[in-house]
Amino acid sequence: MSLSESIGLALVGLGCVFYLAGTVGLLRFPDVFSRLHALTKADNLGLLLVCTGLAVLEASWRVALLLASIWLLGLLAATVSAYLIARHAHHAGAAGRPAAEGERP
Amino acid sequence: MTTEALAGLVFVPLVAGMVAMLLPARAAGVLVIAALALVPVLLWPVTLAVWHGGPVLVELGGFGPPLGIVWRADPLALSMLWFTALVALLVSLHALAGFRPETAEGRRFWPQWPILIAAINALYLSADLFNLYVTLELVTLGAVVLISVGSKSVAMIAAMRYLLLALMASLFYLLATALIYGQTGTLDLYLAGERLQDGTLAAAALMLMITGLLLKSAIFPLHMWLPAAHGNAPWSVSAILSALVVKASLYIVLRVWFWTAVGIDTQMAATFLGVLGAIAILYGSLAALVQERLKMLIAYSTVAQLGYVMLLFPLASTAAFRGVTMHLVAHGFAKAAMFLAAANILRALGHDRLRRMTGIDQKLPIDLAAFALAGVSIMGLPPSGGFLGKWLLLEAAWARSGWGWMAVIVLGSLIAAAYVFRVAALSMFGSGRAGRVEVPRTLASMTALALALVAIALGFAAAPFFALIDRGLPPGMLP
Amino acid sequence: MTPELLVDVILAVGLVALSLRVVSGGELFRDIVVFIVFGLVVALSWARLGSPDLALAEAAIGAGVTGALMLMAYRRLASRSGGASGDRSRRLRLAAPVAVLAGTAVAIIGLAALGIDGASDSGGAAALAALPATGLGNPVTGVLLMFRGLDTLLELVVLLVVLLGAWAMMIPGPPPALHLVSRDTPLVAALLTIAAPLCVLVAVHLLVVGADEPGGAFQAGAVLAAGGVLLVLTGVLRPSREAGPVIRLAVLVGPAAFVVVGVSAMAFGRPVMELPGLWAVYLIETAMMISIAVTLSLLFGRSGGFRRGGP
Amino acid sequence: MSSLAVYVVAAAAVFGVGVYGLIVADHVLRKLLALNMMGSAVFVLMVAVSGSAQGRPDPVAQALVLTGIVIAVAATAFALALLVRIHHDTGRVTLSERGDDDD
Repeated sequence: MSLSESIGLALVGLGCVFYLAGTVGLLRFPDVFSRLHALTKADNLGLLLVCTGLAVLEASWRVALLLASIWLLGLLAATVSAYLIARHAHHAGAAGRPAAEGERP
Repeated sequence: MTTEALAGLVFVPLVAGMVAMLLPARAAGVLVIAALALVPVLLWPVTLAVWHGGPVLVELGGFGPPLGIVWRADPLALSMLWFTALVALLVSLHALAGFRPETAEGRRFWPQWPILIAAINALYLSADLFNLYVTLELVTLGAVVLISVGSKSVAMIAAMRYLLLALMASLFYLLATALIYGQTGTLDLYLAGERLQDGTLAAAALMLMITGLLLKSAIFPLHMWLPAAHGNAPWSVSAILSALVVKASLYIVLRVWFWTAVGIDTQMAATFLGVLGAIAILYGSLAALVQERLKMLIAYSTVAQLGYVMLLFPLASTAAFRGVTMHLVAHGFAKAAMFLAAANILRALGHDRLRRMTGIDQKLPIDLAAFALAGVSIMGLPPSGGFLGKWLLLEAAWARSGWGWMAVIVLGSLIAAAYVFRVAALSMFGSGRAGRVEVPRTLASMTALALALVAIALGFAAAPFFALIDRGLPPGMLP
Repeated sequence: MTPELLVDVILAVGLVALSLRVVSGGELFRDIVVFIVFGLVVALSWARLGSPDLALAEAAIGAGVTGALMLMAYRRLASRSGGASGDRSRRLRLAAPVAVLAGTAVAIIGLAALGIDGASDSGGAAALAALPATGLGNPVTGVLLMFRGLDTLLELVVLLVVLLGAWAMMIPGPPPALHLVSRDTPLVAALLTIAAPLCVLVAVHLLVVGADEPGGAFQAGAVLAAGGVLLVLTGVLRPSREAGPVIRLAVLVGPAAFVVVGVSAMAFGRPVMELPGLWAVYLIETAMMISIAVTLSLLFGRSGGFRRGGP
Repeated sequence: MSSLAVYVVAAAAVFGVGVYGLIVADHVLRKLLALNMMGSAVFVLMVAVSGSAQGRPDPVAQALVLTGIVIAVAATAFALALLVRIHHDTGRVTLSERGDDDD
């Protein structure tokens, strides 16, 4: 296994760890805001690491550019949807309330 | 010339429907009727070509089997096309008198209706298992849309039930198509028939396919959805459903059974299907006998009459094939006539309860006459087309010493006579008098009568009809 | 077990588990969301089965459009859950055995069919053989437009019929506004400025590469429809009751282009439905994309047409 | 066991699950979910059993499935429109047998 391959795989693995952390946060945190916090922060970083790892593995500028745009789009979608969910939750008054059983994703 | 005419059968109504979307309703109605009037004209050169040279084949896009789609106009397809063209034209005239252009129903009906005809024509022409699937979906969805056009709750719920069953039936059909394609590498009905090896897999595929198709054709015990859907559909639509739409899936069963499954041992399945048909005849006729509403009575009669088609599988002879083809066509005309007459009566009285129809023989004589004449063909009295169909089936059963089949055919006709006479008797001698009557437009009544007369006249046109059918019998049947 | 097979097994187990979750009868909203996830796993399975065309179509149309339509209908039904009817327990007792029987039968048939070597001169082989002469690189596009074009044309007509049906089923009165968030909401304007042009860009890309690589009019139309849905949800477009002439023409242009090209072939002595060249493929696919996108957006908005929304 | 066989078994299982869902569901929306899953199962089977050409699935089978997916979506869309209208007119979201034959 070459150096670039091991670096790439390590980055992808690290990204997966962040995804896992985000998911655990989503499942374990008590209310909407902290869940969103865990999900967006950890997952965006995870996506970045996975994309970087894949770019290193693929070693092509075209693929790297595509992966970069995927990450940016992911950021955009995550930002807007997290904002909208938080806004909705704030208006609905669910802000500080611990999630009821039925709301668990 | 023949190819262009064949293409016209599909594309003329299709384009008419598309253009009708852009027009106001009255202009759309006129355009649609003009387009549908062109269809019989286009059928002439095709009929002549088939009469003189046998089946006409068109490879679409220039790609033939095993890859491309083939249109195949043979006598069976032609008789269905002719019958569809004439019924469609007369039903359109009836609809013109009924679906007033200013109403929402009128606006919705005219684009939808010629597209349905285009789909039915494409279905009869197609000799490709997957293309048949697409056309059948188009026919089914078109029919469901037409049932719900009136926005009547009962009809919409019936349409939903029909749609869910039809979706499930399509999955069966698709799975079977995949199995046949996997084994033979082609979707062409005839090439697949040549390549299909007799075995468990082929049998399973055919079983799946035919189950799906019978579900769509409402063959007993898969008929539950039909009466509610056909009995509650608006105005001219019931006639379209009972005369044209249910025939489409049944036609595919005949095609697959007699042209694709040639090398497969189907003896037991044939008897089974025949028994289902026999039960359908008896059950449907008896259920029709006890109905309280005219349209429901006619709908149950459809369940029964479709059962006769199933007798072809166990009888499987030239006489039976001729009989069933004649029966399909004659039933289509007669049933369309009955539903149109019922639609006129329903509109005139505001209801179609049998017990409150007394006196309509005075006020709606043409409609009652149309119903009675169509009844002559349905119960199988000479000289009607219905008589010939049932007589040939009897002959086929006699030749096989199938006493049970003969008994069913005779019994079915007797019960049919009972329910037709019940309607006539109640409307003349019943106790509950009809209230205020709004006499329907003459055009609406005349179309019903014309359809009934065609059903009777078919008995006189039998010689050329059978001569045509004999030019394209299924493999293994001799003229 | 190779890593590839391991991925397949994980996907397969995921498919079954998600489907079980959908039918297990929890809250309807959650079941619809799980169904969408199921669709995405199906898309991954298509990619693993070597069919990126289907992966794209499943993700965009199967999971995306179906899911969006389901959620929309759910909202309209005001989350009313089905009342248990009297015969439910009897059906429940029957359901499990029937389901097991059906699944087993399909598994036996499917596995048996896997073991059979199909005919060597299959339609697929013929398609690959005929492909170079057409100038196309993607055999699926070849089958859809050139070799079996009638199927595709009739499929467009199916969409048309369904739209007519949906119009007939429109609830009387003005259609309710659909937008969930206003354009003035912070960030939403930013999303619109980036996402809406991007949808068009991606759609055109899918359309153009569809000739040689995975993609095509259906996938492109679905992506474009997603952009339309975004405009509806943010109130840029508002549903209106009547379909104007532009909407009607847009809905018709796909099947019309196909019919015109397919029929006019006969005037030049060519077989009906034959396409005269690559330009015809691009022309028809562009027209198809427009029709599909507009039809899907209208079905989503459950409306006759659209008008520009106020601020 | 090959990859194809894995997917065939999974598809068959999903088909069975769909049948179960179709039978037990009262809500029409749930029936449609079940039917759509059965559809996906059939599509996977179609591609799996149709064999391959040059290492990729048979192009004809892929085109058929693409057509099938679009038709399934179209039918679902109409069913949903019909359901919303039925619900609006009658308040019902189920198809249980109650006075369907008369009006």
